[in-house]
Amino acid sequence: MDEAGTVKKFLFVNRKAPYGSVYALEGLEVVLISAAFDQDVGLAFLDDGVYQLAKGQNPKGIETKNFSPTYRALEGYDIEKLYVERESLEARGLTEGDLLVDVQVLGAAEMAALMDEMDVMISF
Amino acid sequence: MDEAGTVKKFLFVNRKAPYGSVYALEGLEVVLISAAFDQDVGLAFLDDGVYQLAKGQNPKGIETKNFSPTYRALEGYDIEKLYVERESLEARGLTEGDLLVDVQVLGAAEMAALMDEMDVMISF
Amino acid sequence: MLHIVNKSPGERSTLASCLAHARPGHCVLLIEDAVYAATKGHAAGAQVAKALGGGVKVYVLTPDLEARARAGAVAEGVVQVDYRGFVDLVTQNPRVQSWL
Amino acid sequence: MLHIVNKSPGERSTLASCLAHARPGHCVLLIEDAVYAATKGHAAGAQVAKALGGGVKVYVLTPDLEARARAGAVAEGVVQVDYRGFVDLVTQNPRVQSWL
Amino acid sequence: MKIGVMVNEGPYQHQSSDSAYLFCKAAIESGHQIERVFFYHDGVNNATKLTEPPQDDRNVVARWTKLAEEHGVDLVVCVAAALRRGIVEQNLAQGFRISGLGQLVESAIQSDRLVVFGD
Amino acid sequence: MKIGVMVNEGPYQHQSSDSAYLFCKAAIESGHQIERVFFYHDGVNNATKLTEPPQDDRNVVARWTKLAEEHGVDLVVCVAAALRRGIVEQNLAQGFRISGLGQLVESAIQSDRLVVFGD
Repeated sequence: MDEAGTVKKFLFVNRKAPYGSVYALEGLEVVLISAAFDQDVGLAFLDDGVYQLAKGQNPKGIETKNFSPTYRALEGYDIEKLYVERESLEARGLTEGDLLVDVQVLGAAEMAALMDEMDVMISF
Repeated sequence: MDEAGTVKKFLFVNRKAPYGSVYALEGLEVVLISAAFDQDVGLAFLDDGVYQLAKGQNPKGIETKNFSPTYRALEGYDIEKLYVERESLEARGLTEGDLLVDVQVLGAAEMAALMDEMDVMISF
Repeated sequence: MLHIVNKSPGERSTLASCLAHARPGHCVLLIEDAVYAATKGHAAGAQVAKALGGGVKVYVLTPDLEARARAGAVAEGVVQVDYRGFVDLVTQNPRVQSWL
Repeated sequence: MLHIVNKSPGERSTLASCLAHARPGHCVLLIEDAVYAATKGHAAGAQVAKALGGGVKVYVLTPDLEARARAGAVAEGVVQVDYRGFVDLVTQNPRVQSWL
Repeated sequence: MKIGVMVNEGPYQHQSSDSAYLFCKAAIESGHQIERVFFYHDGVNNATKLTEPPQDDRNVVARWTKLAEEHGVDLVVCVAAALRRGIVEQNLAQGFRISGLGQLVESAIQSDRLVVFGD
Repeated sequence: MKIGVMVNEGPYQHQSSDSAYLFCKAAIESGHQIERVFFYHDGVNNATKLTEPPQDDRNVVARWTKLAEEHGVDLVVCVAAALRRGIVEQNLAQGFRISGLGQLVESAIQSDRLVVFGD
């Protein structure tokens, strides 16, 4: 079967905080690879996943690599659909201004509608 | 230093459900070993840990070993202090009658007081 | 759409997050430690009942219930399935999301 | 007694369980993803404030805050410590419990 | 139907690997095709040939190998995740192969469904 | 003071192993004694010598080995947990030894404190 022309809607769903576990970092590695496949790629950040985008991360004191600049580099890979859930920000005392990239803020109902249009959802 | 005569109060704190993860099973293995050291050993079951003691477990359909009979064997190792938190049972719709061993049911405040008398607490 | 939840609502927030995004007509399958959410008398009962009332279909994996001695305590409105039923839910729904 | 919590209250129930068992005079140390609980505007703020009001001392590990860009947002009454301070809390308290 | 599977946790510690295996078996019995199981994060630890579980417990690694042999399922271990965790050719169990993350994206594109098992 | 440490999760997947290491280092710098670190559950995966993390990241396994060499810390891997997960003499990193669960109980008895790091 020739799949060369298939374009699917991918949503990478990030629900976990960075550093406490590897999911955020290794999730980002999948996102970067997906750029090579010419798919329709979006990223959703909800629940603790919104912390991945916090501006000013400095993990020197825990001797771990700061991978947050990579979110800024996504644009260069033509990955520009970053969705952040409003309720998740609010429950954590965060605003859009605390984030290191431009995002589209969606309410939970809009996020649910977005998910309902996807072909593939991969959660980390 | 001669530690031969040291007797410490150990409390093994079980807060996780069985089968979803290995903590309950491998936790029980530590408890059994501790019996050989002539220590003052107790087990606490709170939150989802109370499910470890549910009567009638049958993991055949998930092709996993049923280790729950081991809780019944603890008595033979002189491990007789099994404490279960009342609030945890109630939040899960369970009663003492649902459990496969005799236990001492404690309220959260009593559990907190018990913990405050321990020398060593190991959580799984 | 099929939502899969595998963690206990007594331990994690995944069920709550899933139900906040499940739309009428969607299916939610509870597996592994999430099966506790579908049992009678559980504190999560109200959440599950609200989802059912809102037109969400809730399924629970029987082998995981049996392992945990809760097969006799399934809450009203929740449908039990085996692994074959799990596969059917995956193929019958146009999209699948695991809430991890 | 020193209680150690390492998971975010937005993800797990460990902080709530810990605080339900912390007695006046006890110390609670928040490390790893649990540091979020000690930040201003977080939904868990009321829980932490209640513990503080009840005579529980709450500490938070600075390197974990800094990693997560939250060192500037520590809630009132919570004390920041570094790894040496973590060690001091362990040695100064007669017993230690990790809420896993 | 073609179904792709992703496994994100190692054997024994979490049930994910068990659930994924039992799902694959049921899917095959129902006449569906499991083209590939992609092991990511700690899931790569499913691929070590050095495990020796107790006699009375299931052998998670051997089960995957058998699935590959009997049903031609492609078991792919992510190379980057594997290097981080010490899974290399030297300790790789039969039936598994080490490859890149592109294999996961490809599987998602080519399969009708992708089912993720994790923690 | 004598402090015992228990590590229940593998490297990279969770922060537990990092936190435990940084705690040990600080304890030693503060003049305390870390007699033993006991690796249980997935914690046994800290002991594989086959990891090759990216150049720009920390090397969790090598750090433990260095701690053992420089400060005489006894790194003990639980044999039962290790067999389940494929950690054996063949892939055991320097500075670690495989032994029984009794070593954990002994460490708890002989230490003034036991600190557990897990998930």
